[in-house]
Amino acid sequence: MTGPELAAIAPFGYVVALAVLVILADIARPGDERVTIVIGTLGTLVGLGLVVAVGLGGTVQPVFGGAYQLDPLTTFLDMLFLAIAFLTILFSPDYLRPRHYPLPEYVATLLFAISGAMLISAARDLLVLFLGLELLVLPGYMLVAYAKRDGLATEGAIKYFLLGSFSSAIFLFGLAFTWGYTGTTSVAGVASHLQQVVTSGQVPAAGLLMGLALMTTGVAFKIAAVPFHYWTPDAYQGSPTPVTGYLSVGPKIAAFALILRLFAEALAPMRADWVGVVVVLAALTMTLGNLVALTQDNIKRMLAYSSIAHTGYILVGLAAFAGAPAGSTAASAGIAGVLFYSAAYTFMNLGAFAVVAALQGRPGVTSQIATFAGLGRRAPLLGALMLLFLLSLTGIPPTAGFFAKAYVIEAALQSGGLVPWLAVIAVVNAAMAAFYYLRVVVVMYMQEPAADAQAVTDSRPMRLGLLIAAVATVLIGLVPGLLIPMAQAAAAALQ
Amino acid sequence: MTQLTVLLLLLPVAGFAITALVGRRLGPRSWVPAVAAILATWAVAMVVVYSQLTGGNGDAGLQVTLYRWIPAGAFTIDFNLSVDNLTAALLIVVTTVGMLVHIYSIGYMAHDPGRWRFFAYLNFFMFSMLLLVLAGNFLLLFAAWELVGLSSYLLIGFWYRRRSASIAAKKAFLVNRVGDVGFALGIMAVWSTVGTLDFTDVFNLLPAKLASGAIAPWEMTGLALLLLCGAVGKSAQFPLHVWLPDAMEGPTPVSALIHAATMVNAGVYFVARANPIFSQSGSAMVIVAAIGIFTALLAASIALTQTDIKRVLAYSTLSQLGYMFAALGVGAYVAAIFHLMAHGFFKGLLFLDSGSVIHGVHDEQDMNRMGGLWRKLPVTHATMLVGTLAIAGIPPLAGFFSKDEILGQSFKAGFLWVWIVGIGVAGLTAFYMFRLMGKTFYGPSHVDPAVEPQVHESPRSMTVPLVLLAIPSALLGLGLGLPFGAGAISSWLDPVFAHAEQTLGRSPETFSLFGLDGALILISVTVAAVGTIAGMRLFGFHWPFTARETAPLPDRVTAITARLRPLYTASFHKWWFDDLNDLIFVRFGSRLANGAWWFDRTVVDGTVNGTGRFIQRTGREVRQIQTGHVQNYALGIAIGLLVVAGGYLLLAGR
Amino acid sequence: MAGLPLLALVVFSPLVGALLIAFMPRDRVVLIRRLALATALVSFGFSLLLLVGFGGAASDAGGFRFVETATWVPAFGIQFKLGVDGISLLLVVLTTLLTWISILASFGPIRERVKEYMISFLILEVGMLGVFLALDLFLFYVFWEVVLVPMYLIIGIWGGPNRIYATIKFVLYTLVGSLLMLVAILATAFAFATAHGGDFTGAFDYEQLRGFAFSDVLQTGAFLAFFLAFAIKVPMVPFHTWLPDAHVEAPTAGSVILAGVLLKLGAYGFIRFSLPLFPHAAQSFAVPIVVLSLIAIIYGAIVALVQTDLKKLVAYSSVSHMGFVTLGIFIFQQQGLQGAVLQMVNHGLITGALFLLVGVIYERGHDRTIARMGGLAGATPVYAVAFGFFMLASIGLPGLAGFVGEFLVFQGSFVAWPLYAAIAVLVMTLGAAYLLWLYQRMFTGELSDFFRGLGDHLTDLSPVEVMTLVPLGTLVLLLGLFPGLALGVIQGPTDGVLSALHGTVTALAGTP
Amino acid sequence: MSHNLDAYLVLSALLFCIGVFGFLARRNAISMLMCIELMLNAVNLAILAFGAFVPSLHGNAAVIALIVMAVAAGEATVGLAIVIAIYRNRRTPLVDEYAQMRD
Amino acid sequence: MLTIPSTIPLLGWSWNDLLFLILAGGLLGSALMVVLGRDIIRCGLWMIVCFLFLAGLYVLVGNPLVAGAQVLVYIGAISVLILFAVMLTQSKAGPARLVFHHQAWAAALAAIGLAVVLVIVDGATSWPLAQPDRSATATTDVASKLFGDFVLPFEVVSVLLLAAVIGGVFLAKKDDAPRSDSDI
Repeated sequence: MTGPELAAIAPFGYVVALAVLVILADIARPGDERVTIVIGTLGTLVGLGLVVAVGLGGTVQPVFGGAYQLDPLTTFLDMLFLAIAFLTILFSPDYLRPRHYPLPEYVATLLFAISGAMLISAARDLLVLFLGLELLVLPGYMLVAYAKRDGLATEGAIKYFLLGSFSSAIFLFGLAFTWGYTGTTSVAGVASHLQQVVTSGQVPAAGLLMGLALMTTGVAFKIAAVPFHYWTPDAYQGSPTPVTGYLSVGPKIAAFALILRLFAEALAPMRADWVGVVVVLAALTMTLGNLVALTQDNIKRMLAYSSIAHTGYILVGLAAFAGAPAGSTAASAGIAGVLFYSAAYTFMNLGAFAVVAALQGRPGVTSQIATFAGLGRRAPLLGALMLLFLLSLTGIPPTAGFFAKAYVIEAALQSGGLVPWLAVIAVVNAAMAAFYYLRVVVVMYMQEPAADAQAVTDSRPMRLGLLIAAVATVLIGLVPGLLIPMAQAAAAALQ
Repeated sequence: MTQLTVLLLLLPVAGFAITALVGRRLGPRSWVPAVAAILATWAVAMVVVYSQLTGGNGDAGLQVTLYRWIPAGAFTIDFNLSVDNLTAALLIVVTTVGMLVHIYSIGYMAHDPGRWRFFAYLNFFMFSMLLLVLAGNFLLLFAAWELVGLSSYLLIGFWYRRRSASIAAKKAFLVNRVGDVGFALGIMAVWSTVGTLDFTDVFNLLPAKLASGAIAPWEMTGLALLLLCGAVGKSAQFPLHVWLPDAMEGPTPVSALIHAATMVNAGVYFVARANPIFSQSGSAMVIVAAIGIFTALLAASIALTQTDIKRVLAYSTLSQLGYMFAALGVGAYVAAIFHLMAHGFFKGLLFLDSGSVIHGVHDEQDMNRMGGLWRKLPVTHATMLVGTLAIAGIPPLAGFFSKDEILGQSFKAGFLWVWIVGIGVAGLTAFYMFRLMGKTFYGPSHVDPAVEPQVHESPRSMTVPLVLLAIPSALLGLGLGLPFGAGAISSWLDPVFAHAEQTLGRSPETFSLFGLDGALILISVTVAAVGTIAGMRLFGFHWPFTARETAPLPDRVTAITARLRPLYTASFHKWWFDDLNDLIFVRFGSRLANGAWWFDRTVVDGTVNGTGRFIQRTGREVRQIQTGHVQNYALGIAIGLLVVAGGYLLLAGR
Repeated sequence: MAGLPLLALVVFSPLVGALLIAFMPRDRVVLIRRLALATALVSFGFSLLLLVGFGGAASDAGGFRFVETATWVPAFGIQFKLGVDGISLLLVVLTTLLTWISILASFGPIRERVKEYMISFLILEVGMLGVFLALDLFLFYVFWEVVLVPMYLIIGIWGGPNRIYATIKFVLYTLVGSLLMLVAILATAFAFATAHGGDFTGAFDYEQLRGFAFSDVLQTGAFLAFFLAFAIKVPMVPFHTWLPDAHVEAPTAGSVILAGVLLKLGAYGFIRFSLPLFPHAAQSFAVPIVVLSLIAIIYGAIVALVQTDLKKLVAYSSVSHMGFVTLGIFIFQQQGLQGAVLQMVNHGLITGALFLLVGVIYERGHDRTIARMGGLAGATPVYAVAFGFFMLASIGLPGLAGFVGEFLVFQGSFVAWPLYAAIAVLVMTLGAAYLLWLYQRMFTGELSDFFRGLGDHLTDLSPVEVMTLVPLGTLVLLLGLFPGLALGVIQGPTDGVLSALHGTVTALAGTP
Repeated sequence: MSHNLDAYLVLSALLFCIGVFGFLARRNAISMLMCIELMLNAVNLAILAFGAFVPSLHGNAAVIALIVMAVAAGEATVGLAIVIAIYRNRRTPLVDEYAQMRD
Repeated sequence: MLTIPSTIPLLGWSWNDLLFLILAGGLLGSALMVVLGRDIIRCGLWMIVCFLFLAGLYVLVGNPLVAGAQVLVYIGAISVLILFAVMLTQSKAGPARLVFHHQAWAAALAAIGLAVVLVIVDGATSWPLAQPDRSATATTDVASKLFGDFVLPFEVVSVLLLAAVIGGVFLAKKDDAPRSDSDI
């Protein structure tokens, strides 16, 4: 392997090593969770630096015969994944410690999952994609079950696991069809083969379409698109709150990374075939997610449905890509929209869950929305942060969530076919969503705290994490120009 | 002279401002700034009038532009004043009566704790009224129009603790506004047609437009009728007459000044002012005449049976205003203005007299609880008799000249029906006025025995204005109306109306005292005399300077009333106009408004809330698919897979 | 003053104040109040500087002054671009004025969570000023939405008993409209970019878009989306039902701002964006909108007649009065448009003052039921005079501000079609009816039992309350006597709007 | 038949669907896990069949199949661990009785 | 030497075809037993049988190496694991008599539907790159691929298994930490 190749693979290897290091450190100094936190946070920060260092200047470096490729898309997503890891590690101790769950295995498992996500972002081979996906989700199941003495957590975990495995099998079946049809596992190979088919004007063979259907189902499940979303509310609600936060962004964005590599790259020549399905999925996902979120009383469950809705918004970007001619600015805007939205969503949603976790700092505090009663008075800063995150989720300027929505909508408007209508559906949904987000604000600011309201935790890591999430949420909204060129470069890498 | 004209407005405003700001602290002397301001105003007005009537301001009169009020693109309205002879005539009445009423009020309001407010309002009214007569364009006139309405509102509702007063005030304002709706539309129509609202320009351009065919005759008529709406409201003509009798809830000086002598004349003034417009439309003229003479008859018929002294006078005012409108309608502009002036003086006098009476009998207004007061209120009685004779049209008092000219000109202009009704109303007028006199001053006293000993003549500040007003009431006709058809009033006003009269084809005829005109005078005087005598006979009379007294005949009155029961009832209930209004506006209106409110809540807002509820309910139903059973979820995924596969496979052919 | 980013100072000075307050200890209530007031006054001062520096009547149609430009999101050509013309100048001054008055008026009533309140209020001001000054559509939208949140909190936290229902209704309703507007803004930008070879430079720049001819389909869609957003904000019938609820529940200062400025945002949007950007669509939808405006005028007045809650009555009167504004705008006529702008300013001053006055009596008795009132003229004469003054202004008494704007709208609609004017002018009677009836019930007669029961609490206006009302009263009188002060600066911009619609102004000036 | 790709694919499809049926119909978590294994094996059969008939996949298919097996093993490990954990909490392996979270 | 006819007498099938049919029938039959069986332990045993048939098919399709791995991994490891888990989770209180969810009929419909679609699709597709006949895969070929082109997946699988083991051990480990009420 050459030096540049090693460098390209370095971030992935680094994160795996970091996970192992966490375990080793625990073996060396059992019970010292500070070590875990320090290694986890500093380690992810160093990893972030590594990603930036190797990806700087838009390097494109294939490794392993092109099965793995470092490009701006990889860099963009890896930064995001490491940020997710970093924040999740910051948010977790306050929740896990009082409940007596050990931190080292948790952090290691999380880092394994992140390594899977990073593998997806770089994979240009379908088998590697599948492996990355498995490496992402298997630790994910375990994170959900991490509160193993908790009935709900394990219930959520087994539902997540069973359905996840089911969908993985379906997805793999679809991959098998694709391999059989194209005779290759490489993304580029599949794409060029399909391009020939499309160029030759043949009707795609039934086997290929069936494979497409199976793969669509598989990835739709992973991103929790309606009607493949059923696992989401239960798994989200059951998970330990910091894990819920992670689940809502990590696996989702990784699954979108998978979609970008698989659908927007390998299957891109067939986009005319799958754009319709994406449009329908997007519309259904936004609408159902928001509709049901309206009626929830548990904030985690509510945010679970809300995350389904946000999947729909991100899908609008994908639809914009698929509906536009190849290589057009609209297509690239769609991809950039997906990426931008993912980034914005990461910070605001993680932030929101972090506030929930902070509220649940003591065992026994539930995540019912009523728990938030009077938060604006009990903990003004925390309340204000939650307000910020909720506004961003609603899409009120000048927050990240607003600009993200504007981005995908703009992309959708540029696209063809039915896609522009998604813009209208999206904004109608956004208005509907405002109701339940603002309901939390109502509880926080317009109701009095319960008499037995518990104090909220604010450890230093939690505070730091919240600060970072908040600053990012505001900054992305105020100066989106910081992020847009990166997203555009990443999108360009796909073309 | 320009500065003096501006001073006419500034002085009352200053009086108003000073009184409003510091009046309260002046206590019993709160009248000083107000009265001083009005005295000064009067003096200035007289100078202006003199200068104008003697031709000191040239043919075009005085034009003063203060500043550009509304510069809205093509719509530019100046704050400009103009003085011509018509204005001058009005100035005389307004400032004179105004000044006297101010003086009178010093005494009349002496015991009211809110008198500073009263004088402030009066000053404000004077300002508004002067602005009204001085305004040089339609919009400014409209503004003043509204301001006098406001003053009237404030003064009617002066005793705000009295529910009836505040209701009457509101009614006056609203009924006026109804008329103003049309007025405003008329002004808009004028601007839309000629692009300016300046009187001079409009009166030149509009007839030219009609002549050139740029606007159709019906449009001219419509325009005139819209403008007429405002005049009808302000001058309380049928069907907007209902507010004036109720306006008597205000203090009596207010009734005298605003609701008899000045503000209610604004409609007449305006139609006269707009004569170049009205004279272009024969049908509009007929409508004006019809409204006027009908109002005259209607009001007179009601006045016959009312027992509240001020209400009788109010209906009489309506009736006299009707005469003026009739005069305007038949094209007798000069006569209309003449009557306006005369009426201003004698009706102001009558109201002040009634105030003096009311004051004397301790705020009693019901004539059935008066009687025999002539002895105790000698000055009041004497001056009121002058006023009564004047209004009854007994020569040589003012009313005779002006009313006679109206009737004569209607006859000669071919409006026979106006003349016939007018003559009848003249008789009724004389009758009900002497009924009033009789019930108040003559016959046995029906005053509350508790009050009887304390009945007293009013203080000097009140009686002096009475006397001062009695003089013009008696002599104005002689001064301005002689010789018949060519008196001073004619020479003043002919230049203003010459053009209109020419349009109408009225060539100045010679007056033949021993011909047609003489005959007409004879008829009307006879009718007036009959009314007078009937009144005297039935309700009693005391011949001045003698001991001769005619006793009232209550039995005869009762008998006559019984015979004319239906008419009596109708008259007594004011032809049920108030009830009709109540039905239409209060009952029906409130039902409409409540209906709209119901619609707003259930339909409009119901749709909004219903949408929200519908979405929530849908959400609650949709969430049921989340059963908690993994197998159900998996089945959902499998079905989803089948659907997606079906979609791909079936749509692949495309 | 050249080189000073005056507009940015006006817009962001309240934000600076809000940040300062954010770092204050929450128990230093007095200090927070004073700081908030000072901030608002500083902003007001800057806006006065703007007024002075604006330099009289603008003859150049639609020209913007003090334009400040900075790139914001270069990838989409989004700029931070502010500029002022006569229309926005007036509204900016109105906003800064009403804000400090509202803050001053909140000193007494708001005793809880003062810190949050003042921060909300100042951020609200930022949003409102931004809307009036933004010359970039995206920036405009951002400010538009920024307005929403603080108002939501102000009603929701410091409002009346049913505040949550009202505030959520307010936000959702407004959001539904504005989000579609966002789609329209993005669509127009895209259309612009497409026409310029996919280059987004200037695609959100108002001044560039104004000169761009959008396709009729896009015009129709975008116009309708903008219309919904603005119509809800104005609010036009039938999108008005959030307004009475919001007003009833809002604290006094919230109502003042709501009626005084927020409603103007919609009307301003019509003038600034709907007409110049989508002239064809505007023309094809003008008649229905005019009809809706007429309905609003009459319907609002009729419904106001039977209101039992003082605030609701004033709220419905707002619906009626804002009907004039939309009527004036959509008759596409010089007098109408100028009248509409003037009416916006007037309504802001007058209704703002009326809400302050409602707040005064609510502070005393904590009840707004009209039926329980009566006889205040004797007990609180100064209050009665003040109320009467603004009531008369609201009725449209000549000499006070309301009249000129109203009459210009009447005149304009008469030129457009006399029947429009004939219907609209009915409100002269209806408007007088509900207000005079209100006045009669509140102020005349004997003092009601309810007020009698208040005893010493029923005091006349306090000096602070007088201080809040005097500037408004002065302006109402000033603008009534010298409307030219305002009309002068809006002549140019309004003609600009009309010429965009018609090609030439003179064709419709109304002069024969 | 044994030299016909379609035969293997049909067999794979049938095995897959049997697995799907079992997954949808069984109540026991471990039964469901077994069904997933059936499905994964069906996929492996398909992959190997393709490997046998598509020259460019010749060696690759076997490798892929091996890797899939390893993944299946990992999945089974995790799944069984979760099953054991929830069994400790709930004392039943029947998945449809884990329905505390719903709606 | 006893020579076996190259085709089956009477039927004219190749021996491989017969073998295929036997293996296929056994595979599907045992798979059905796994799915339909009432006793979960027997189901587990049937699964082993099923995997054996599958290994046979792998040989038939020319991949003895994978067949060997199948026996080792699935039968040797996964099935045993599953059987252990079955034993661990059988409680006396709840004899799992009702093994089927009440939506079994719908499941059957869905599965049959899916099968129909898949079979039709298989039949309708002519796989563009496929040869008419199969060819066997050499073991060395697999080895070189595994450590050549596929070294990344190979390494990733090891990471994956490591992660699974770490997590699995934690989850399955019984600990004595205090049990709290669910506060999710």
